[in-house]
Formats: sequence, C-alpha cells, structure tokens
Amino acid sequence: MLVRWIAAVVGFVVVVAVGIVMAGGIPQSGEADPVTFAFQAVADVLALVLGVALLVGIVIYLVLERIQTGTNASVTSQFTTRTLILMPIAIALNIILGQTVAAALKVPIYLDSIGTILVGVLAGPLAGAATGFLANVLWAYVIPPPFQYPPAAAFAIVAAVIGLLAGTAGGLGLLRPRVGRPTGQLVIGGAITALVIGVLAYVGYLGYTAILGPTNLTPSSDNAIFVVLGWIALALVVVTVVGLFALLVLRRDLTSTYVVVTGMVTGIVAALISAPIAAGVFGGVTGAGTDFLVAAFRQGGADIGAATLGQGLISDPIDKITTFFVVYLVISAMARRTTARFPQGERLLDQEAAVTDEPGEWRGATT
Amino acid sequence: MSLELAGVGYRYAGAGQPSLLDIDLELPEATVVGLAGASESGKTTLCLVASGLAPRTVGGRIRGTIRLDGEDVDAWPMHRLAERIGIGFQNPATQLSQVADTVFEEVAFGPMNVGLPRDEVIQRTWDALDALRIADLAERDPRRLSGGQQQLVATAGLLAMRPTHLVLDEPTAQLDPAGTRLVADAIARLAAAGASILVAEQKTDLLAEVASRVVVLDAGRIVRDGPADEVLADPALPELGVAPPSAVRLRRAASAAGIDEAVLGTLDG
Amino acid sequence: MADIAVEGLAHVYREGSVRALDGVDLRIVAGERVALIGQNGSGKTTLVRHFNGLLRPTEGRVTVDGGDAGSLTVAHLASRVGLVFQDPDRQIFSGAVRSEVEFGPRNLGRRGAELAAAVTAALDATGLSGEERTNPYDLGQSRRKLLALASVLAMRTPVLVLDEPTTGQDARGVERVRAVVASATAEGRTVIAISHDMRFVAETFERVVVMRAGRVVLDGTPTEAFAEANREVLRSTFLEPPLSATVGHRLGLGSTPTDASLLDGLRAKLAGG
Amino acid sequence: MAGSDHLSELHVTGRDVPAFVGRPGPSAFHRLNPLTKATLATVTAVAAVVLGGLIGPAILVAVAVIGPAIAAGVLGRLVRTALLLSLPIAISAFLVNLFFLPGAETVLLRIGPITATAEGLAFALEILARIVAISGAVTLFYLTTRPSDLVVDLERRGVSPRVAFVASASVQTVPAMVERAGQITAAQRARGLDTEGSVWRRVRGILPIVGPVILGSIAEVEERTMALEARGFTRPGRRTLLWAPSDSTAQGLMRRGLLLGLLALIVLRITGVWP
Repeated sequence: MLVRWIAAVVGFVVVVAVGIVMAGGIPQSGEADPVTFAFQAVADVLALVLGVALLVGIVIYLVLERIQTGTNASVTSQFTTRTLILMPIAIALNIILGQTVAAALKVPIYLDSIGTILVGVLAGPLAGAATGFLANVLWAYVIPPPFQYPPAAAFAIVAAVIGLLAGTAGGLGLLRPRVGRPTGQLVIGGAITALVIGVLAYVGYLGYTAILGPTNLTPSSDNAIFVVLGWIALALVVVTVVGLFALLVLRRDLTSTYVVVTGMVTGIVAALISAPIAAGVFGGVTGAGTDFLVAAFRQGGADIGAATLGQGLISDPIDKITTFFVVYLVISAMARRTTARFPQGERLLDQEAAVTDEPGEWRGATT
Repeated sequence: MSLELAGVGYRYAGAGQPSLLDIDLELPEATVVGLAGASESGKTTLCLVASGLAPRTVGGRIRGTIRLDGEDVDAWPMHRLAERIGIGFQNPATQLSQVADTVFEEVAFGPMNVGLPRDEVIQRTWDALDALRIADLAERDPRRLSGGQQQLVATAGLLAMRPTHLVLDEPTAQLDPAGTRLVADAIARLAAAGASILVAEQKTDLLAEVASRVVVLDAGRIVRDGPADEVLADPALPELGVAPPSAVRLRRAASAAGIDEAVLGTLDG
Repeated sequence: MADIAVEGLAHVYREGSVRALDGVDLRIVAGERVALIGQNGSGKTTLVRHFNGLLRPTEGRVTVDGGDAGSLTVAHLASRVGLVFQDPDRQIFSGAVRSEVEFGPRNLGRRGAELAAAVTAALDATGLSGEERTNPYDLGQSRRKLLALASVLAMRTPVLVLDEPTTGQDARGVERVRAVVASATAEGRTVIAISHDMRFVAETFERVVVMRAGRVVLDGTPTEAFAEANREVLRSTFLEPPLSATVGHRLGLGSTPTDASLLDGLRAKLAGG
Repeated sequence: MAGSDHLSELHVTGRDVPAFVGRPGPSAFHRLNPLTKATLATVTAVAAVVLGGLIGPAILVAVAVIGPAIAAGVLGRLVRTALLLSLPIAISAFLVNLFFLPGAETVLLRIGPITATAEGLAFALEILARIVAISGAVTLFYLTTRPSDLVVDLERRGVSPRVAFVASASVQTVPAMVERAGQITAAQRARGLDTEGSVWRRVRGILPIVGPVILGSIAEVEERTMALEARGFTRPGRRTLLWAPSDSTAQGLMRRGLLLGLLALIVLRITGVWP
C-alpha cells in the first residue's frame, strides 16, 4: 500500500520536473512572445504538466496494485457492468453534442463533456477520467464522419482531468439535492452564486478590456458575426443562470450553488490545461465556435497563448457550469432505483429514512 | 435436473415492501412452466430471482433458498450461474451485446465471455443457431434484423451457454404475430428437446399452447399453481388481471348464454 | 369534420430503396374507428406518419380536412392529428407526469383553465390521476406507455392515431385503452390504431384495413375482414383471425369476428334449428 | 450436465468460424496490423506538429499519407474525407490568423476595418499544413481499419476486455443515438413542437429532444446490464477470442522504429539542435 503511494508520488514529481524543463523548449510557433504574457504561458504549461503528472501517478499506483495483488480492487468498484454500459452512452453523447454544438452551431462553448461528467458523478473519478479519455481518442480515430474530429485526441488529457474532478465532486456528495432549505441558507447560497457569476462576468470584462482596451469593449461593433454569436452565448448563459436561480428559489434547492462552484472550478482547471494544447498544436483554432473568441482576443493584440487562455477562461467556466447544471437535471430526472445502483448513486440521492431490516433471514448478494 | 425455489422472498433496495413472498416453485426438466399475472404482480421480479440476477446484479435483499440440482446456489457468482441458467427479456434490442458485427459473433459472445476453448465456442454457436433454425442469418448485422429475428438471436445467445434452464420474461411482448410465431415454435421445440423453461407472458393463448403448468402471481405471491388447462380455466383469472385464453373465454361466454359449450367443438388451433 | 383522404400514396425512404408505400388509396371519414393491421414492415407506420406531415409523399396526395398534408407544416397538422408513438421512452422528458402531459397542449397554445381541464381529463382516462407529480421514469414501462397516450389525448385533436397501444399492457391496461378509444369516438373524434392484437382489433374497431408490402390488401368491417374468404390473404401477411371467427366458420355461422357475434350466431341458429 | 445437450438438436462437428468473421481487407495496407496503422497515424500527426513549418508536414503527408493511400486504393475517398474534416478548422485558421495576427505589418488586403497581412497568411498556411497532416493521417487509418479489428487486436495484446467492450459499444452507439434522436424529433413534432423557424424556437426545442435522448438511453441501462451479466460478462480474466488480425516481427520492428524516430525528433526539437 505504502509502496504504491510512494511510487505514485515519485512518478508525479518526475513528470512535473521533466515537464517544467521541457516547458522552456516548447516552440512558440516562431512568434514574438510579449513579456506581459510570459508568466501566463508558464502558468499554462504548469497546469498541463500537473494534469499529465496526476494521471501518470494514478496509472503507476494502479499498475503496482495489479502487480502486488493481482486485481485492481480500487478500480473495479467503480467499473461495474452498469458503469461499463453507461460509458458508451456517455461517449456517444460527448461526441454527438460536442460535434453539433461546437462545429455546427458555432456557439463559443463546447458541451462535449456532459457524458464524462455524468459518468464521473455517478460512478467515480477513475470511471469519469476513463470516459473522457476514451471519448476523445475514439472521437479522433474510429468514429466515422460526420462525427469524426481529429483534434479531439490532443485534448484527451483535459477530458480525463474533467472526469476526475466530476467524480470527486460526486463522491463528496456535492450534487446531492438539497431541497426545501430554510431561507437563511438560500440567501447565503444565492449570494455565493451571484458572487461567482459576478466574478466570472468581471473576469470576462477584464479580459476584454485588458486586451482590447476600455474603449474597444465592444469588439462586436465592427463584425456582425461576433454580435450574433455573442447573443447566442449570452442566451445560453442567461438560461443557465436563470435555471439555477429558479432551482434555488422555486425548489429551495441549495445544490444550485454547489453546481455553480463545482462548474467554475472544473472550468478554470480545464482552461488552464487546454490552452497550451490549443495554442501549441493548432495555433489556437479548433474549428469550433470558440475560435471566434480567440479571433476577438487576437484582434486586440494578444499572442496565441494569451488569446487561447483568455478564450478558455471565458468559455470553460460557463461551459462547465452549464454542463454540471444539465447533469444535475438529468440525475434528478432519472429513476431513483437507476441512480441508486451506480457506484456513487447513493451519494446523489437525498437521504431518506433507511428501510428497517427485518432480522436475520433477509440477505443481500453474497458474492 | 431441476431448479427449486423454496420459501423465497425478495425486496428491491430502498423499497419498503417485499416484491415477492413465500415463493415455492420447482422447474423440472423438459417442461414449460407459464407465469401469468397483472403488471407489477411480480412476474419480472420472479424471473430475475430465478435466474440469479436478483440480488446479484440488481441489489436488494432475498430470503429462502434456491437450489440447482439440489445444490444451494446462494454463494455462486453471476457468471457461474450464467452457464446454467439463461434469461431472456422482452425488448430484443437491449439484449444485443452492442459489440458484434455479425449474428455469429453476437451468439458467440456468452461462450467467449466465460473463456471456453475456441473450438468449443464455435461448436456451441453453430449448434445454437441450428437449434433455432437461424443459421442462415449468421452473417447478418444483428442490429438490422426484425424484432422477431433479433429475439431469436438473443435466445440463441442464451442457448450457446448450454444452460439447463431458461427463463423468458415476456419474450413476445414487442413482436408482431409472425415474430410471436417464431418464438413460440422455438419454445415448444426446445422443451421437446429436454429444456426446462419458465416463461412469463400476458398472452395466455401462447401459454395455453406451450406450457404444461401455469403459475399465477398476485401482489408477489403465488395464488394459483397447477396444470395449464386447469389454471387457465380458473374463473377468477380476470380478477387477477389475467385475460383468459380465447378458447376458455369463448366456452365461458357460451355457457353463460345458455348454450351448451359442446356445440363449439374442439377449440385447439 | 376531419376527413382523411389518401390518393395514390407512395413513399420511398431513400433513393433506390424499396417502396415502403406503393400506391395506397384510403378514405377515412370523421368519427370512424379504424384499425390498421399487417406485419412489421408492411407500411402501417409509414402511412400514418403522412397524416401529420412527419413524412411527405414521394408520389400521390394526402389531405386532412381538405388541406394538403404534403404542404402544411407539422406544427399546424399537430393540432388536427395526434400521433402516439410505440415507444414512450422516445418522447418523455419532463420531471413530472403532469408537465409531460401539458407539453403537447401548450405547444398548441392552450393555457389556463382549458389546459388544466384537458390535462386532468387525459390523466383520468389513463388512470394516472394519482401520479401527477411522479417522475415518469419511476413509473413502470406499461404505465409510461399510458402516459404517452395521455400526453397526446390532452391535445384534443379531432384525429387520434395510436401505434401499438396495447403492447406490454395487461388485461386491465387493454381495457383502459379500449375505454379511451370508446370515449374519443363518443366525442366525435376519429381514432386510427395500428395493432397486432386481433381480439382488440375485432372488438374495438368498426373498420379493419390490412396492409402488405406497402399496399392495402383488405378494407372492411371486422366481419368482412375476418371472413373465411379472406383467411389466405391474412395468412399471407402472417395474421390469423380471432378464434371466434374460426369457430364460427366451422359451425357454418358465417363471419363471427368477436365472441359476442359468434354467440349471437349460435343463438340464432339454435332458435331457428 | 446431461440435460444441457438436449437444448441443441444438431451436432455438426468440425465447423469453423465462418469466413465473414474478421474478413481480411482488400489491400496489403489494409491487412497491416491495426496497431501498426494506428502507430503510423499517431506518429505522422505528432511529427507534423513537432516539425512545424510547411515543408516538414508536406513531406510527411506525401510519404506517410498519400503514398499508403495509393497503395491501399483509397486516395479518392481519403482526399474527400480529409478535406471535409479539415475544412472548418482551416476556415477558422485563416479567419483568425490572416486577419487578426498581432504585430503583423505587411498589409495584403483591406476590407473595411479588417486587414489581411502577409505574416498572417504565412502563419495560417503553417497551421493549415499541420491540420491537413493530422486529418490525413487519421483518415487513412480510419479508411483502412475496421474499429473491431483494432479492438480485437488490442484485447489480444492484453487490454482489458472491459475497455474493449466500451470502445466497441461506443462505435455502435453513436449512429444508434443519432437514429434515436431522429425518432424523438418525430415524436415531439407530432406533439406540436415547432423545430422550424426562428433561432429562439430551435433553442426551445433542445430540451424536449435532447432530454429523451439522454433519459431514454439511461432507462435502457438496467436491461442491458442484466442481459450482459446473464451472459457471463462479469467473469474475471481473459475472454476467448474467435480471431485476431495478423501481425509480424517486421511490423513490430517498424512500430518501434516509428516511435523511436518520433522520440528522437522531439528531443532534437526541444534541445534546439534541429531544425
């Protein structure tokens, strides 16, 4: 047990060290690298490296466990048959929604992690990570057109980390319904929700002003496409925000605050990890609606790294809050018995009085 | 060669009430036992318990004993039971493995899972396809078959495990008359060849045709158990949410109308 | 008020594939109760999807109330023709039974008391009145199917089309569906049902249309359709008349598709003989 | 188990796996081991990114994509598919870089407030070269490899049967889910949902269509789980495989060579030695 932990930590540290050394050598596509954004680029790469290192650490732990004990007890509890049946559904959802929303609608969010987050929340962090990773690999290699999308494989690592975070959130019971709470708690929850959304709005505002200058706050004015996309994005955000507050007020459900916070954290992490990939591999474009945000930033004079990070920090938290909100709705619409049978299902249901067991004769599955 | 349930009760996880109580049921070799009852009377639950899926796969709590050839199976894992008891469901599409490109591979899926030698897998797959007379479908894509054909493929997938017992939960519910015919003929043939089959059905005409014994469930308890013709002629069936077979209904209507039912003659087929 | 006329209708799903419908002529008068029977793949579902514009004719013409269904929008036709699909899980999305049933009538612009009355009536008719706030996925499959029926019933369309309404229903469920059909007819609505359940067909409908390979091969009252003369036609599409029809023929009573008609025939014969 | 044999009436001995199971591909390139083709595609894609510029990716495309595609007889389909896949990204690349590259001064064209620059054009072309190389490499793999070949091969090499199951099932689920979405759209339109017309109407239509796609699929999970476990899915250990794609020592060496080459390229690039 201890050996596994030590090896995992060593693996993590080694990957981080190698990553930081390599970071100095990552090509910036021959472009001038303004000093202003240099520290951001380092921070970007650091997040990516930490993400990779985390996954490497997990893999080392699991491999050692397998060698030592012959099984992966810590994994198998998450990968029940039910999880394995849900995973293809989740992967197909990621691919279909991701392709439709990002490529066809050209909306500057992704919606390609609903399945990942759903599996993570229901089945656990490793199941979530595996779903995200597999989804992106399959998306690039074996899913036939029109759903094939080669760039997806490069972002497999991001998807895995998203699944990991979602699984942790589910395991901590963050998405358990908290209906009918007293007004005092709801006011606090509402305040936190409003604060998070306010901060996001402020970050977005800062991002635009820092890059475009305060007088240029409306980059849309000189390009009609920005106006339309801006409005659609805004509509989605408004729908989510209204939905969350509706939950809070109508169902007195405090969980909407948890959804917002979890979504924002996941979004920021995803943005930090994915920005250097998008910048380094594809020069900041992925053929999706988010490209227009990148263009807007670049028009304001940002370099690739800064533009993709700026785009990510705007798109990702919004995208992940929306996604967690959708997943929360899906789980509350699922049959209770279906939810309860997933590995983390019990942590997603409001606790009811446990059924009193008649003594002795009733027994569960013995195997 | 028999599957025996003695004093079996079962309760789903989180449910306040048991869904099955005091079930005593024996499934001997070369017989078809029909299972009738209203929706939510416990037919599906009994199928799950008899096949071992409850509580192993669906959770919940059980009591009483289940014996296979005299051996208590309580400690058997699902994959071990799966080699002895096959269970089929009403929706043909959800029984497909989703990983097979051809009917042959679909039917071979179970034997492959339990790690049988390759030659054995192939032999059993051909045998199962032949037993249901669908060897000519072997190359087809299982997703592109009709519902009736898919149901036969699913059943062949069960047979390829060479189970001693088959449990079929409303196998014809979603099929058209042609598909129902295919499945009914297959059930009759398998029983004639020695299989022990428990079949839950709303269609009592079909039970009258294939079953030698019929069990009726109501609110989780067995309320009738006996030879098919006796149970299916029971005047209380409609109150139990079971439509009597056409022939029984017709005779009863005739005698109620004061007409000697003998006038109707034989009503088989 | 809601006549449906089908003239020379043909439908091909993809260029070069088989003709799912191959020259169908049919006229359904307002208030009729019509059963469509035939094997899977005979074109029944394809036909009814033309009634509300989900499919457009490849050849021929479909008119609803004299309006060309080929050119009216589905949204417009939805207010005339309500279609209940076979699989309820392909339409349920609401968190509660009542809001699921409200979806259709809301789309048609119903609000307030009118909406509430329609929804309540539909829930009563399908036996779901105690379950208004239940999550639909917590209902069993057979009751989800009744929910799908209720959700279209509440739209109060002059025409009601049911695709396999009795599948998976027990004896009581079939009785409910039969009662729904009867009360819809009593309100003057047209009911068209696709079914494989010959007894349900013979006892519930006044007209039976048999399809095979994209064509109508039989059209008449149950007495006509299940007559001995048509046994071979039915068999060619893997259908069998109800037992009462077979017995009636054997006893020389002519066509007796239902138990009641068989007994009537017997009584008449015994009285006469 | 005497009774069990009654279940099958016929015992024809000596029958093998039918020829249609795991039927080999039409060309020698098709018949390469799937892992070899996957390695080639991945190495080509990564190398194009690491190399950068225009010439590197161009050579890669010629050698590792166009050449094999001609050998496999899929050049026409490859060009069509790869273009289709890279088109949206290419358009974005041009829009973003051609017009919005900061610091670029050589103006080529001025449309209203937007200016196209020569530096932007060069950079856009560079990105385009990478995207074409990546799409081409992946498309070549996709066109010459059945998903089941790759999955079976990976399982033979020791990948867990469960991972193999998820991969195969995902490939089948995507088209099945699209079909389901079509049926659901029909059902909701029959209930008066208007999916045509204004943007707002389309947005309103998302929930009644996407909702049942997700919830209906999840409602089937229970039945699928039971059906799978009833067929021995939970047995630990390896499954029996009916067939596996062929492999050879030469191909194993080739895969190792490709990976070593890529590694060397990355080291050279990072240390700044070459190019």
